[in-house]
Amino acid sequence: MRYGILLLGAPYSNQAAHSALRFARTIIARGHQLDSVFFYHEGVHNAARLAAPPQDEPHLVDGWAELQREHGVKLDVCIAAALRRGLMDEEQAGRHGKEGHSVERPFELTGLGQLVDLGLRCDRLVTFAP
Amino acid sequence: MRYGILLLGAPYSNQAAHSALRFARTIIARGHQLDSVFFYHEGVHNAARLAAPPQDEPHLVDGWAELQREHGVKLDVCIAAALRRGLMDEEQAGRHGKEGHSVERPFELTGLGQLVDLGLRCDRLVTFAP
Amino acid sequence: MHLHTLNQSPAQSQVYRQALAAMADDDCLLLIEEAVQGALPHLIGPFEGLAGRLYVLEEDLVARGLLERCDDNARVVDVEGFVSLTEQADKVLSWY
Amino acid sequence: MHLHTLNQSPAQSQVYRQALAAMADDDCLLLIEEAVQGALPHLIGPFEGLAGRLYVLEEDLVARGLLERCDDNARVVDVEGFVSLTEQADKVLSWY
Amino acid sequence: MNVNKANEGMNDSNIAHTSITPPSATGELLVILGHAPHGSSLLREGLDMALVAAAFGRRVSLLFMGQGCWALQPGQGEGALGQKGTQSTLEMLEMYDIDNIMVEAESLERLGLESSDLVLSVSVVDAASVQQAIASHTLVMNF
Amino acid sequence: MNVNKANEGMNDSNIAHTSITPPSATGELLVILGHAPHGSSLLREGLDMALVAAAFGRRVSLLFMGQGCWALQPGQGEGALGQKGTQSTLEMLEMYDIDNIMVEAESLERLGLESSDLVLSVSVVDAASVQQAIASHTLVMNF
Repeated sequence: MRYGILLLGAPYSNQAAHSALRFARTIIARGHQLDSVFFYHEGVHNAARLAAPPQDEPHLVDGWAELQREHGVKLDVCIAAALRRGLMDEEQAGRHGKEGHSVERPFELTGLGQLVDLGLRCDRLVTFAP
Repeated sequence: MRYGILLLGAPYSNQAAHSALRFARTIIARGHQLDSVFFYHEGVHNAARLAAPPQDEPHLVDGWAELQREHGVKLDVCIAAALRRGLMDEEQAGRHGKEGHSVERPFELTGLGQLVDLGLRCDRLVTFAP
Repeated sequence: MHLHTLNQSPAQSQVYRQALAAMADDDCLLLIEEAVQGALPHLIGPFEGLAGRLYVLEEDLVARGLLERCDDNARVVDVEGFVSLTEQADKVLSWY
Repeated sequence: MHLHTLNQSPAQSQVYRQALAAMADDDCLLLIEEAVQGALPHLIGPFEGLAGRLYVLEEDLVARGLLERCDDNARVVDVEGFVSLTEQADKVLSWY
Repeated sequence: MNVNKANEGMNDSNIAHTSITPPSATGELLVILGHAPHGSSLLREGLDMALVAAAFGRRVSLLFMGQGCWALQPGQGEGALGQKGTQSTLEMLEMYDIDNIMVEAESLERLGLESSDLVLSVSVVDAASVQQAIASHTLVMNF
Repeated sequence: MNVNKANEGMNDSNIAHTSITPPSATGELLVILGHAPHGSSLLREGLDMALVAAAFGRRVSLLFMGQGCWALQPGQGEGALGQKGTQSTLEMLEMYDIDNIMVEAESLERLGLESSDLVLSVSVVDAASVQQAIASHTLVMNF
């Protein structure tokens, strides 16, 4: 089956991101395809490239990136939700006249249309929230 | 009177940051001294220097910076809570071997001891939470 | 006197129970954010014992279109009144 | 069959009411995160009508030290079982 | 909410994909709004999602439940410091042809809201109708 | 939690300040823990705060209420993906001389927890004692 995940919770503040990553890995382990994880609402904080959790805690940002690298899972971040929360890539930083960036590949800033598309294209869309 | 504010809520996800900034401005307008705002838990996201909310919405990060500039309010961010959530200044980025930074002055990364100190030093400590 | 703030609706969250348990006889409760719902006649039930010590934040009522619907037993204060309450209170506790 | 997940404790949040209202007669409810509290004998009340359709996530029970205290009427599934439930369900709704 | 802004990052392949898929006659997407406006941004972000889906030609229905019902209270304004409310977004629903708008009866009653005094023209529905609505839409999303 | 890590950013002036202030005989800081472990990080961050205060020589008391009582349930482990729980932090309380630990009786009862079956040696207190504890501490913080 084709799955999509919608993540609305920020990492390290509540369990949503942990639950979602655990679920994502299990989907794949059972032979399903995970097309994309869409990060929306507080979930955009999962794309923070400068996250540096203590070494004895799960590194969620790296966990998502690994899903992309090893299983081709797309990591789509809602651009409107991200910008207001301080998450932007180099292109957006340029547009907004800011130096530096807080989001980088494999996370991609994109529009909500991608979420609509994901939900309707996949067999199952599962939401994890705060 | 001397006030301190503890902010535990992330901007744009819930009302806590809006309530806290409104309260902060009112304290000062009434002639009190606001020593410091301490950002902890999700509240550390208020220090995201790349925040770019739409122009018709309040810019909370700038709002905090203005308090510092105009009234000398210290903006202290819990370093442990910040690092795991992707918020670090240049010094921490250097230590963690990362390029770029997501927090800059007037926000300062500091330890929880500052919060203890703030709470005991001030006449009133008021918490705003998600 | 201690001031207790509550920011969750009593129709949604049970955290108001903690606030009530922690309130001494002369403590005040200020409803802010979603908790302003607790000042409506339909939802004021849990706070009925607080006559004269129940406050509700005007700006948060106004934003939600609820100012006119407020129960007479809740005292409406604006954010200046909120600060004034914190001046009078020895401590401020936040329930959320 | 639709699968409904709930992640808030029924001792704290009223959101379970929405989940129950939205559940058709053959729908299933899976308790995850703080909602696993709802599988304890003391707190299972709201879910008593769901015999055979009430599931609870084992890993979240174990993390909280609650696996042994689970009510017999809640069916314990691990995260593989969670995925399996989503395979069987036409849709997955998340209440939070 | 500004649909254009929300779509800034949309790539061309996605626009092409949605434009070749004809909207189905009955609801494709049901957005359930269960959180209060002002207190969190979930409701607004759920509405944004609904508007974007409608802008892409999807047939969208809305269902207000629980705390989400407060979005229908008349006379709302901006929040603290001018924090945007949801009223302006609700006014855009008609323009986007979102006209299947439901609110659950028991939620209204628990909150003390009168169905005759809501900002939108909505269908007050019982739990059975909620279940039917869920069954009759391709995709259901909770906000 | 690692106190050293939490204090990384502490500057010298602050350390000097706390070292010249003698700890008072009775409680200076009351930390109220009202959120469940695992589901959110509030409880853990509240405990971190308490440990840091104790490390700086402050006299700290803890009060578990509402969902916070679940921190006292025996047999807890790590969360999803090895997410850290609070048990290891609780075990450090004694080392930091935090020995005034209270739990509210009605909360325990509502959740079905037995006071005889908790991980820490705690005083089960009624609402009046909660109010006294609040009155008798210089600073009260809710987590």
